[in-house]
Amino acid sequence: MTEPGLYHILTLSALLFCTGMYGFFTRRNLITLLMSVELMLNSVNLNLVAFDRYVWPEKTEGLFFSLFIIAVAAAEAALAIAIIIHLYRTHKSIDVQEAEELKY
Amino acid sequence: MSLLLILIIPILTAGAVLLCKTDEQVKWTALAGSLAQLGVSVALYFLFVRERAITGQESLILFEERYPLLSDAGIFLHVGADGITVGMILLTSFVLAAGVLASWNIVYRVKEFFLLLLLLALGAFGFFISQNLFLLFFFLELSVIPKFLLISIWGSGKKEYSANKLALMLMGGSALILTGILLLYFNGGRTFEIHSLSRVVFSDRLQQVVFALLFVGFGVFTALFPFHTWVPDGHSSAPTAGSMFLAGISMKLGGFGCLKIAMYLLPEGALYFSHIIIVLSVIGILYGALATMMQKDLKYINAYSSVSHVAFSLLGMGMLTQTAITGAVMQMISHGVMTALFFAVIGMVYERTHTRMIQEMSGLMKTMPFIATVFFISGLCSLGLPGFSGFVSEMTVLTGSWEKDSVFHRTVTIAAAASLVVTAVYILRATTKIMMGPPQLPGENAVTDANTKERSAAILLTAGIVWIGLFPAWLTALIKPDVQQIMKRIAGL
Amino acid sequence: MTDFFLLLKNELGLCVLLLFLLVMKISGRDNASFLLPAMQWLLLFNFVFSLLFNSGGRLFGGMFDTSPLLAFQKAILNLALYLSSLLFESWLRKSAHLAEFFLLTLSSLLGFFLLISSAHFLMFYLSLELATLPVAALAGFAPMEKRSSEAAMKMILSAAFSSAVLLFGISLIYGLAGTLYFKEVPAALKEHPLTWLAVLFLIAAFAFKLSVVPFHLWTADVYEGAPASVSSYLSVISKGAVAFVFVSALHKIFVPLKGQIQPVLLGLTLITILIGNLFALRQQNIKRFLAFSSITQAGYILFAISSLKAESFTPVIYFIIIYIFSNLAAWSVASVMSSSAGKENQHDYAGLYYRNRFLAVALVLSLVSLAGIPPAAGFFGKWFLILQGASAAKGIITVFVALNLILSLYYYLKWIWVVFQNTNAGSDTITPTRMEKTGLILCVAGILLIGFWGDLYRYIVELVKPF
Amino acid sequence: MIYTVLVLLIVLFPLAGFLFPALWGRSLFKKSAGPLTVVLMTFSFLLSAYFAYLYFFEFGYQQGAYRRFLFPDIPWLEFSGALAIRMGAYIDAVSVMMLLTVTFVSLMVHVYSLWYMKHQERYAAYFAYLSLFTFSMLGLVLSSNIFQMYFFWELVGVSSFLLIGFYYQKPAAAAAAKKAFIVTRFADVGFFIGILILSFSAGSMDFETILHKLTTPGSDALNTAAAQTFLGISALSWGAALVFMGAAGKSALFPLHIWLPDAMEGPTPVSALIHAATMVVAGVFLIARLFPLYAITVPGVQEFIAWVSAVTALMAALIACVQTDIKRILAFSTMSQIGLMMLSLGVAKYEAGPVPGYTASLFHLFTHALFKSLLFLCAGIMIHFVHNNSIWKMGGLRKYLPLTHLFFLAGCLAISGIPPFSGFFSKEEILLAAYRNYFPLYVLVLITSAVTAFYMFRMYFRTFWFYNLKGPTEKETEIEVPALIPLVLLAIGAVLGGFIPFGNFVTSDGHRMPFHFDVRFSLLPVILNLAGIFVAMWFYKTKNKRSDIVQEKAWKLYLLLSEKFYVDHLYEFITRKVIFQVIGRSAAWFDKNIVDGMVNLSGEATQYVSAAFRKLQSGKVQLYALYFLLAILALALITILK
Repeated sequence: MTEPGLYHILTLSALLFCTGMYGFFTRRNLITLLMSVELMLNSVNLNLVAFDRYVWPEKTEGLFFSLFIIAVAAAEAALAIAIIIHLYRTHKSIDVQEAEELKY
Repeated sequence: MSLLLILIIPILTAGAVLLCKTDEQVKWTALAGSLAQLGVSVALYFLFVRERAITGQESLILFEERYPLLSDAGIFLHVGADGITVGMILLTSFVLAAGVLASWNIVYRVKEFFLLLLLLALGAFGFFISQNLFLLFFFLELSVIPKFLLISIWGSGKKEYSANKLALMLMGGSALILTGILLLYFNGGRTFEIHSLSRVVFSDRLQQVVFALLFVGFGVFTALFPFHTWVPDGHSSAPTAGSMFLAGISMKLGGFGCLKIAMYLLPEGALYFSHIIIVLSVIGILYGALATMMQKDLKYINAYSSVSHVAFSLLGMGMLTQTAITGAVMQMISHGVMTALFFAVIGMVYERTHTRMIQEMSGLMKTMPFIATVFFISGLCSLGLPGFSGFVSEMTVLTGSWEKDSVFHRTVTIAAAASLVVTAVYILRATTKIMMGPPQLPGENAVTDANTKERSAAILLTAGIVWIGLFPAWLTALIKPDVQQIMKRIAGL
Repeated sequence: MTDFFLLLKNELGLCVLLLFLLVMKISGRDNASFLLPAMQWLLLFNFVFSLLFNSGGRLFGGMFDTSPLLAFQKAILNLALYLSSLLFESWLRKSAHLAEFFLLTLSSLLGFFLLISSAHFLMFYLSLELATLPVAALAGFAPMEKRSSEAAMKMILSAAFSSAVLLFGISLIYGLAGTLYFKEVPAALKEHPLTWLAVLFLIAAFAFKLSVVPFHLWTADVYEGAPASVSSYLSVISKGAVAFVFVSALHKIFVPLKGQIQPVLLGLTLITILIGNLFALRQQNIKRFLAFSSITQAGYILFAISSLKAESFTPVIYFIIIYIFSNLAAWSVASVMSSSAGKENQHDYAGLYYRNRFLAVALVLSLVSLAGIPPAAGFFGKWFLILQGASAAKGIITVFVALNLILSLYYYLKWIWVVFQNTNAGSDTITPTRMEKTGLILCVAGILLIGFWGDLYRYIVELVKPF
Repeated sequence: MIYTVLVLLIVLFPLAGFLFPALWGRSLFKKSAGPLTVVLMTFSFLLSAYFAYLYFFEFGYQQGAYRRFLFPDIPWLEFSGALAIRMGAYIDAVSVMMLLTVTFVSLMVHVYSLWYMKHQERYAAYFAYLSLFTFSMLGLVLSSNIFQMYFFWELVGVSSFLLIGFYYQKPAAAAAAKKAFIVTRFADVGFFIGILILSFSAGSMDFETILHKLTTPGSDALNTAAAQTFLGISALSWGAALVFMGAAGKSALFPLHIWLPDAMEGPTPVSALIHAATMVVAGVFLIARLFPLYAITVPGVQEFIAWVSAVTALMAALIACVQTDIKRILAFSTMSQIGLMMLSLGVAKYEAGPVPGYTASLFHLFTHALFKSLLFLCAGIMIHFVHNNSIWKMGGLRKYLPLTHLFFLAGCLAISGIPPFSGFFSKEEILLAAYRNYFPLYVLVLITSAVTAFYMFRMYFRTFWFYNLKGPTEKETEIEVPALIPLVLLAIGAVLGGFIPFGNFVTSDGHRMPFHFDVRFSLLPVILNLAGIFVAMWFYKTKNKRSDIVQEKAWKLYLLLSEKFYVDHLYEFITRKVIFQVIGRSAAWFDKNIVDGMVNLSGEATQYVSAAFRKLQSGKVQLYALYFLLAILALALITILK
């Protein structure tokens, strides 16, 4: 077993990203959807950090970028949860399929 | 005289109409404006002839004025007039004045009606005097909404359908024109000026493509077969003045564009497609005439007959001979006046009988002799009786077509001439049916003959067709140098 | 230091406004009768101010980049916001959270300003989020309104998804180029399969914001559910800003890939215009209709952008200015109609002309302008877009784009026809407020006059030249 | 100069006679339109008489021949190059003779109409139309340019239309007017194309040039034109044949004759003027104008003309034998007589010096104008008296209408070719021309002539003798004095017109032609004609059933004749069934369903596609994200695959 290299990590992050997407496409609970998005964002973080470490060791932009992503993701989650709560008030449910009134 | 006056008068009139308080004021304002326009147009004719005599160079565009509008994008307020333009302006002013008079009995939303009518006229005037393709396209499109609203608000029958069909089909034509203009722009040194574009030598391939785009695009406006189906529905649903304008002017925009833009700028394209144009227009002539025979509604009769008549001018253009093209222009002008008169009379009849079906009318000669006479006159003009403009122009087209000495050209000329019989059949069928026979007094309506306004409208237009019909020389002299120039470009290939 | 203030003056102006709002909120003076006129005046000042003292330069270690052109773009957005504050007055007046509305809008606008000026992907991402998130909150602004909360949910989820995709693309670019500065990226981009994927991810994110088919699906739902003022913000300011950014991003970042990007953009253009038209055709709800109409407009903007030339800025900016007037007027009428009696359907507009001539004329003119029919300015705007697009596209594509004008004319005419339809659909009076009237008059004047205002176009051309 | 003014005045007086009543017929000239136009026509007639005098005796005869003059010659519409329509007056013996004939008959009819149309509704309009017709006819005969002739050709057509349809409330009149116009219009299209062929071959539209260029053997124009063929026939022959088609339409030659009998729905004086004396002979005039062309360049076409005319002459004469409507009998007789005139032109061989056939034709045209209008005017009186057109409703009229009886008899004798009445002389010359050049046609003419005598006297005896009409209860005056004048004058013409030395004035080349008279040659036709008269007398002089018996015996023949050889039915079939039902209907169907259908279809297809795509906007936010992803993948795939 060799030490994990860039491609391992990239593969992992890609898998993570796909998992997130899969969750986003299939889950019905809004909170879970949000969590799936977080997974996707985390895969991006992983990417950035890995690139920093393996490809551009002399730079730190990726690192900082991932920090900002985490912060913004938190804000986003907060807002999303607020909206979901609002949705719960109006729909009495946080099932995404309950909110399909707007279409066509 | 500034040519911009031609644009300013309708705009000012529209503004004045907007400020009017009562319907009566609106009508008089519109009438005054349109008469002023008529006066200016007639003055323009005389000034033009004088100017041309002074300058000596016959094919010059006179009264040119050029102001930057969006000059960075090649857009100039560039106007100018040549002989054909002057003829078209005269035609438009005649129809406008007559249209205002013929609309005197409008009671519903008078102000809006006249506003839209003036806007429609503005579009036509602007189109004819534009020397910049952008400006030309601007004015061409300007009339979309007025046309649509005139039909959909004041129209009759299946007006929504007709208005939509008309607007959309014309938009289709505009789309093709737009593309053609853009192609010219990019390949012609980034300019919209007709004058500059006329000096560019375009490649044959490009000429063919752009010519097809422009000719079909303008062809939709002028009811080129098979793009004519907006005509019957559109004309029949429109209110009287609307039909007068649609058939009298709007269709001519297309013909003018075909000639002065497509053929003038792209002579090689014209040569290349000449046969196709001829075939399509002959089909249009015969087929329009045959389809007219089966119509029962007066407006449909005139609409289909317009398809047939306007195809004559396309035929003349396709023939590419001096005489034929001269005839084509004359036919445009002649048909414009004639069909406006026809629609005006149909409107008068409809107002009195409340029907346009020929089988429901009879013996109108007895009950409304003036209207019947005018109806008959316009019918005679339509079937090409000497003394009226239709004869002169159609004969010129046919004579010009005969100049082409090949079996194909001769055959189509004979076919086109054969339509004169069909025209006679449907015109006389309609005329004898509704004018002659025992008078059928429509029930409770006290039928009156035309009133003064209607009479004036009819007399104005009748004077036009008789004037051209009896003294065509002034018109040919007016347009001859410009046609010669087009011919020179075609022959120069 | 003066540079700092001068270069950041638009952003700082917004910050001042935000501070003002906060103070007012805290001090409890957030009642509509005071705050609304105050905000209207302040936004007007802000707009006028944004027109003055514009210069170019860089800040924050090159992450922030501004120029007179970019400043002008911001001024346009300022104008749009000012007009919105007039045009949606009656809705704003009714709203219980006026201060919050402005707080959120202004923050979002601040985000867009920074987005326009961003020269670094981090800046880009942050400002994009700053621009997007408040709007999601705004979408759910209607209290206890089912459709509104659904819209907000759809907005935030879609936005989060798209920003995840965008970030993934950015991370790939970082991995490939080793830099996140826009101006350094092109040189460092290597021929690599992942490059193209990264670029596609980025384009997709732009397309999402610009509502380009097939990334547009959220648009109609959100526009319909959200209050008209928010939808109009999305459709005018958001779209305009993203279009500006897209043009400069394409010009700055993706230069080496022009050859590959152009067919993609052209393909997206065609499908956007077509699908937008096809959907707009059948809409009965005015907000949904305007949503699809705005998708089609986005298609035309994309057509101009697809020429991938710096000059494409000119028609885009010019069009956006016109689009602001036309579209805001339409949205405003929709808002007045909606807030007076919750009327959003086509048949509610039947005979509007005979009930409120002013509103009807404004609506018709704006629709005419959107359809691109003269004498409305939309004709000029669309003309330049198509002209720009045609400069690079094949003739056949231009024909297709032009022929789509037929389809769009059809549905605009349908609405116009409805407005003039003579039915006695309703006798209730619909009265816009004075400010709304003022705003509509401004819009109508803009629609009628901008096309003939050659200096404006020349000014834009001059601005774009050094770019 | 003075001649120009004279010619112009001759033409302009009738024009004024049209314009004044047409414009102010309801107000100013409501009552006075008749007298006004009569005065104007009198001026016109007097001037043309004076002009004819000047031409024949003062300035026209120079160096041993009548010369041609072009009086005013104004360019009206220029096509390209030398092709132009010029409006001018082509003065030669023929046109001067026509001028005189037209103005004279027109004046007579005007005067007669003062009485006949009194108390009619649209009194002013009637006179306006009459004057319009006269104006157009004068323009036609004076034409110097073939296109100018076409111009006026159409104008006489429309005046004819107006006058046939004068009683517009009668559906039959409306239909007849329509029919007349359309049939002649059809022929005119042929005429028009013929004009194009001829004038393009000659490079000009002026008669002078056309005749010069196309009849000079070996000229360039002739050679080039002869080289062009279509269906194996030279272009010039086509052109000449098509011009003849126009002439045939106007002159009601078979098979374009069907409109003339129906045209009798118009007022009787109109029939006298237009459908007997002047307009219908325009075809003859046209062919006479172009006579050298036919005789020299295209003799084949000339022969064709001869046969067509012969068929028409005989056929019309036969049909006339079974007709019952007095005006229709006269109409068929007109057809027959025009056939004879045309035949005379058809058989005339070109020779150096005056061509006798040519002169014969125009002589017959002249005499026919006089006696046929006389007959029509008499018929008008009879119809006016009986209030019916049918000869079965008449009988024994000689007691009530003694003057008319006299005039009518004179007319009948003239048309039957009994010496010394005018018809005898002119017909004699036609017979002579046919005899010399084309014997089979001579036989046909003889038969026609005899049949003519029979049916004319059938009509005469049936109406004035046969049995005594039950006298009208109230005493009606036969005719008023003013209306008598034209009858007297025309009768004088009909009786004595033959003694005019016509060959001294009107010949094919302007040279005078001595008049021949050979009793031996005249004997046979006169005997045959007299035989015809006696047969008619035997049948119809007294009340008897002889004719009925013959009718029953030969009912098939009778049916064939009374149905006019079924030509009308054939036309009816072609127009109604073929053109209207098949072609017209399918064109309309095609337009409504195919062309329009395509437009509607594209609209519906758009709607359909739009509806089909509806599912895309499912409202499910997850699907939106999925499409988002799929779109990226699709774009990536497409670009990679490319």
